[in-house]
Amino acid sequence: MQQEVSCQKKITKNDNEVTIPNVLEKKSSQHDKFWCVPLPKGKNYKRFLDFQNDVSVSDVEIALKEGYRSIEHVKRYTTLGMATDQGKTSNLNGLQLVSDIENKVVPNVGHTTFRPPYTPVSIGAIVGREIGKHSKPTRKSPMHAWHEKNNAVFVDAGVWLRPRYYKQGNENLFEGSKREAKNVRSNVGVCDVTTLGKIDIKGPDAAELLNRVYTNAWLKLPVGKARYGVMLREDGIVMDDGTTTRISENHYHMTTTTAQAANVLSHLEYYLQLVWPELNVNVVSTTEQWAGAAIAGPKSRDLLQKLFPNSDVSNEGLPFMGYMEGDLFGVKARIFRISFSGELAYEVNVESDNGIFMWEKIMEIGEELKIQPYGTEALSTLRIEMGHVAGSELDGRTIPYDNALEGLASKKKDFIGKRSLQRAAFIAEDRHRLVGVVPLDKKTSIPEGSHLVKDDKAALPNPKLGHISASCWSVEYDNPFSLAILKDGKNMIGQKLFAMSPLKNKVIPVEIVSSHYVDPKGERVRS
Amino acid sequence: MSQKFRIENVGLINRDKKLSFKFNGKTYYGYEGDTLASALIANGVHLVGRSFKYHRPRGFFGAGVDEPYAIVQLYRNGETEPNIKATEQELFEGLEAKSVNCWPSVNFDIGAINNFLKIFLPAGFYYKTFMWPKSFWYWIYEPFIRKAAGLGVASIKHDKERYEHKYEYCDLLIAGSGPSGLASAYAAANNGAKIILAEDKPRFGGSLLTSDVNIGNQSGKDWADGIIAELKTMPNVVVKNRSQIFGYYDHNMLVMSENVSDHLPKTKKYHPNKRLWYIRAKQVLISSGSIERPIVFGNNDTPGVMLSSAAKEYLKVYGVLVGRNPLVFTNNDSGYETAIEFKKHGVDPIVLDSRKNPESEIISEAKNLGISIKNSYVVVAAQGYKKVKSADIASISDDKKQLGKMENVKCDCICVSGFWTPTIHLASQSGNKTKFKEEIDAFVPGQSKQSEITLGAANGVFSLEETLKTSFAAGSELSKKNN
Amino acid sequence: MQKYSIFNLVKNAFSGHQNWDLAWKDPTPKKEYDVVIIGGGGHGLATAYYLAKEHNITNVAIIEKGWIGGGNVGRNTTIIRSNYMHDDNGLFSEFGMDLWRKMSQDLNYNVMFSPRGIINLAHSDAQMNVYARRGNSMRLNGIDAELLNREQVKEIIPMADFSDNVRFPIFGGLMQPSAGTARHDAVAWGYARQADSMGVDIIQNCEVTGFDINNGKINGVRTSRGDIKVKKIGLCVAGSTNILAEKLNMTLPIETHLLQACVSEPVKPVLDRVVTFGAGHFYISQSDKGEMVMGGDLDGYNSYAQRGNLPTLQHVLTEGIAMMPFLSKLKMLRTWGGIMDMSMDGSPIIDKTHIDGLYLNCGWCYGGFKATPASGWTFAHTIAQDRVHKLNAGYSLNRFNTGHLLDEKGLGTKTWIS
Amino acid sequence: MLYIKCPHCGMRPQTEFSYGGDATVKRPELNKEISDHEWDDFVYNRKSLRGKHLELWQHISGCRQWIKVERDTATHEIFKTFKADEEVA
Repeated sequence: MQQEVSCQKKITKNDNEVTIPNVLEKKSSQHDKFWCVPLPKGKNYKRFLDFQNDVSVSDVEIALKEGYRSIEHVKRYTTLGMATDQGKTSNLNGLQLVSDIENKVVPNVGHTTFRPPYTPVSIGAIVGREIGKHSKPTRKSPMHAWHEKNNAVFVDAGVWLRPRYYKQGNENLFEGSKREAKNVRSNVGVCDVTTLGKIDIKGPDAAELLNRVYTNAWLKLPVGKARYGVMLREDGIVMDDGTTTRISENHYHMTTTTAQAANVLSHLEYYLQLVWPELNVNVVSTTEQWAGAAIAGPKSRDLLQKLFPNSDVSNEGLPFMGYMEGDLFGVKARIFRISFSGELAYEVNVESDNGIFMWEKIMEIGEELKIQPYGTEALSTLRIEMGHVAGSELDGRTIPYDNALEGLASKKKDFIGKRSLQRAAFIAEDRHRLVGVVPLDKKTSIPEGSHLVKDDKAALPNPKLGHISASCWSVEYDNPFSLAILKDGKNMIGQKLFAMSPLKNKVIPVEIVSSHYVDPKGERVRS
Repeated sequence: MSQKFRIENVGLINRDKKLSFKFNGKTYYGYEGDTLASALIANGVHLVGRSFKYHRPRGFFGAGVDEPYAIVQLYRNGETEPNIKATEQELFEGLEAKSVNCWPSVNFDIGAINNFLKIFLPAGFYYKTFMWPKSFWYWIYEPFIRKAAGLGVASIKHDKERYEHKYEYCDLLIAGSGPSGLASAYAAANNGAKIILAEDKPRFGGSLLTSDVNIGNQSGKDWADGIIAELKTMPNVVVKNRSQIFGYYDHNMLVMSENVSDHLPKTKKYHPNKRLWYIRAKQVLISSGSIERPIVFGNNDTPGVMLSSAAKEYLKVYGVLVGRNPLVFTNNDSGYETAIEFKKHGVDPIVLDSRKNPESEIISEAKNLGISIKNSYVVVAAQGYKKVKSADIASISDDKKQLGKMENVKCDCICVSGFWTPTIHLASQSGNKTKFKEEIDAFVPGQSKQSEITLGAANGVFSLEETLKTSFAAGSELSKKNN
Repeated sequence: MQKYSIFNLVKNAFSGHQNWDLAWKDPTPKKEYDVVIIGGGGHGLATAYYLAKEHNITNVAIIEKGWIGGGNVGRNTTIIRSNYMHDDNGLFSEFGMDLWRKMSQDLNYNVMFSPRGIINLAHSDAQMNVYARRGNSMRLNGIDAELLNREQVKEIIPMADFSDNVRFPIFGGLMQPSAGTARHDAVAWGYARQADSMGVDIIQNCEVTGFDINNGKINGVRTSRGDIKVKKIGLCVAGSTNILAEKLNMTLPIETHLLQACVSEPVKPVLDRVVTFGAGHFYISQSDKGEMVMGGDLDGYNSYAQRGNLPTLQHVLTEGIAMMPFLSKLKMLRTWGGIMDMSMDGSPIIDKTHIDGLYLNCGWCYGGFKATPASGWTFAHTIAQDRVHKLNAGYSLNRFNTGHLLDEKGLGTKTWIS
Repeated sequence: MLYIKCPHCGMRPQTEFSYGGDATVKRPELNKEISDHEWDDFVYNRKSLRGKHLELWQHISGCRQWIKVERDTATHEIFKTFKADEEVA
């Protein structure tokens, strides 16, 4: 290759001559261009070309007679040269035979391409050390050891391990997560949210960047405030969502979902370096630098006040979507009043080294408020019954409208992917949309991945109107509740349909309701 | 059990260290430095397997990586591994191996019935039949065919061995430690170039281990040993045996598989079984040599038919006779070299040469030794089922179309040489469009696509003198300052 | 045409197999055809066959630059399935499954269709839910699917990693029992042989050099073996679509990428299903010859090289061992690379174009082999009737403009991410 | 394995980079009225030709800079690499 380094042959500074020794060898005479002994009359010996695959001269003759004339056809039809020795002793004789019969010179017959490996190579050697538990990295939060000690049952979230629930006694997942979710709704809970992607955004044009990246408006976000945003790919599909906080004049703290953290960073870098180099902004990942704890529940403010006795965390001092810095017993902390659970909630970040200190303080001080840690399963329950979208709704196929986020898509300004939202299918009136689903009997849980149909007895293919994206047991109402993405969902509220899961032999009559099942006005987060 | 085909005082094996091993349940002995193949031949075992389709008996055809036949199931340290070439597997104490693709045994294999049905099983027969009734393909025919196919048995146990990767950069990567590899490495090393020299076999030297040549008043082997010993002392040189460069990828990235442990009864503590080297080389010298070609004749798959170079290697490297009554069938001088080695060790070969009246120093030497030579003669067919017992031979017309009267001669092996095929795989993998070289009836590398040069036999040059000259020159040219 | 059967095989055996007919002829191109199919791969050959069989159009030529079956039909991992979530993909593929089931008899050529079942492994409850969504969609579309739990998976493929030393434990899987594999070369040859017997000219070593277009209408095609007059041209050149599109001044929502696959040395039967890994991208089956056939990710950058690099294979095999640790002791025997049309939503295009008489069949990504019969059938219909069939209505070229995308994986336009 | 010269860091193996597609595609300016066709050309349509191809890579496990690479898609030969803001002649 003509690449600079590889054609640079200035290998050494030396120029030593080596004396070539005398050689005594016996000279050879010219070999005979002869490679195959003819068959004597009346004899029918098998004459083999490929010894392992038993390919003989007559096999190649048959292949050619039947019109398999390209050397590749011959090889594939007869399996010549395809054994474990890859034809090291047979290829050339095979070519000679084809060239003889076809009356072509060997180079015109051509040989099949040589590809690595020259000789079979152990798959174990190719793979090396990345096996078993090490086949992919495992990422753990700074509080991991605490979770382990406290009977956390872990779940893989990408390469992260997250507590799914903290098992008490003989609890199963359903019982444990219900207990944890209930405790958030009635007291206070704490959840390790370290895995969320975090990106530090700095520079005079940071607001402008956010304004272009997110679908909603960002130019007027005051310092000390956070805002929820949705970002699209250029094809109009939702890429990610999260909150971003204005830490100071030219400094923002962006959060992404755990799964999309790396992609969002590259996405921002792409636009900053290639598309809008005129924007004076720097971005850097800070995911590993901050340990995060979400504190949620009606008693979360009481807890926060105890954690930060010197800060004013009242509803006025730290309103919904507010941000402040605090002193957690000598440790600098960032406090965000944001909520994924739909409850009054806060997120506290400290530098990773202090994560375990923060966590233990929260547990210690929260004890009198009946704090319990909660895992991803309870977190799911809380977000589902509030109608907050997550990965199972933002599945790479939906646009803001589908997820009931159209209010976030600014009509006034341009943003990444906006032009795509004009496509015919994207503005169709009966476009799929996020709705809530409740079983008519208020008892039967609807399996995730079920589909909604009008007629459960229709002939196949039975037209599907939508699918169940997420299900939970509503701790608020003590009955099953699901989210679905449903065709013409806007006009389907109140309709009765069937949720079908043929894989599980389930047909469940359901009613379509609003996706905001609990606290539809969002009063709790602002209380 | 005695190693009745082992001859005294010949070869590079360590006769002080006797090793016991088992093949198909029977215990045999060999020496340190043997391959499984050489040890079996020393014990007179030639039937090692059955072929894929017709289950015909299979013996040894080569002595190395080109081996198509001698595939065995290996048992080592409580684990088993399928599809091991007996010609590559070094012997260790307690080695166990079994024949594959035969039932109930390699001696009596039920599958061999296919050999009698072979007229019904021509190329592509399966495309033409097994279609009725419709559901029978999946339920009846295919399971039967699947069972019959495959070679060894894969254990579904988790592999306990450990494998490592290593990343290296070098000025010159040299593939093969034959004369061209050694000469170019030596010349370049003297200029201080950073060199990796890789040899897939346990011993360095390539063809010098078996050829009867003299370099700088030493035997070829002694010269090779001297060069290797000197290279090993140089800080800028890495020499690796048991290391196969198997892939030439983009931008001069080559990958080498180093066998660290397979030649030992068990992998040493903290050692890997194999080590994969990713090597980014500024320049690659391909000195991978050549592989002898067979000549095609009737029943040329019978155990006992093998490459003449393999027979020579078994004799000179392992001190093993592949037969006591050899027939050498050749179309070039290489067959004579094998015949001469036989003769020197007290065995009387017959040489059949397809050529009418070839003349050369080698042929003269053979004649002087009193070797019986038949010109314009060919082997028409091997006779014998599990081992060559005799050969049908005949004279052949000058146009190679007409055979003379058939005669039967007794022999216990047929050593074949149909000239040499350069090993051009690495060059071809690098993107090199190969060209056909009429004089040698084979493809050689053409225009280099990456920073690679092919030298010696791999480039179709079979004269040692020329090989050394160009290789020394290439080594110093590529490593000196004004390039 | 000679019928292939056991009787004929025996009969021919006694005459030393000297009397077999040519599987296909080697004609010189005529001056004019009703339809020219460009590309002698699986899809092109199947299209010609169904043009003749279903629409009685036999004045047809297949033009192939190299040798027939030399593209992706000759270099794939032979998996056949219809386990799709989107209706357009599912119904199209299931129609194809029916054609596969009767293909050997239909073509009188044993293509060794082997419905051994495919299992997609799941490694989390979330993934089980994603599979449930897909499996339920399949069932409601009349396609067989079963959701397996961990124990059921273990029963079927005990060699998968059920140990404690595993990074992503197996939670279960989605199985399509009727999915399977076939002998890829035989598919190309079987279609070629039948198409030839019905009068289609199979013209190999013939390269398209240009098109003759007049007033937005196809008039003919220029080739290295002369100009051919023709009113309808079907383009079936996966991997080279962009090269021909350039000659037509078209820019398509397709990038050309390289996918590698490899086989191990043959071993006795150990794995009788097709299995895919859920915590990455790896798939495996064991061929009738005993080789483990394995594949996974694209090399990840535009390429026409048909030669890949080792890091991708290393990555793919790493996932292989993560799924089935026993693979470690096997040896990689052969690797190869195929170039493919990666469309911008991962689904194909079978449609008319803005040029009258020019029909497009492209964008198959890694899924081309299994689609061979259905693609040929619907493309033949589209060409013959000059309108799309309802089975390929979703595979329109303008769906990228209208937003009716068919993105099974939800990955969007970054085609190199697989 | 490709060997890519990062204009900021020097020669680095391909495994340190991630691919970013055709570098000749220009994003339409914000707030500009453009036709569907122009937008489709930006989002979906690619020439993807055989031969010289100017493409984007990001040195993701290095300096994280996006760079432009001129590479042959048939041979994988790399002719030249450019910084993100460098004009390509």
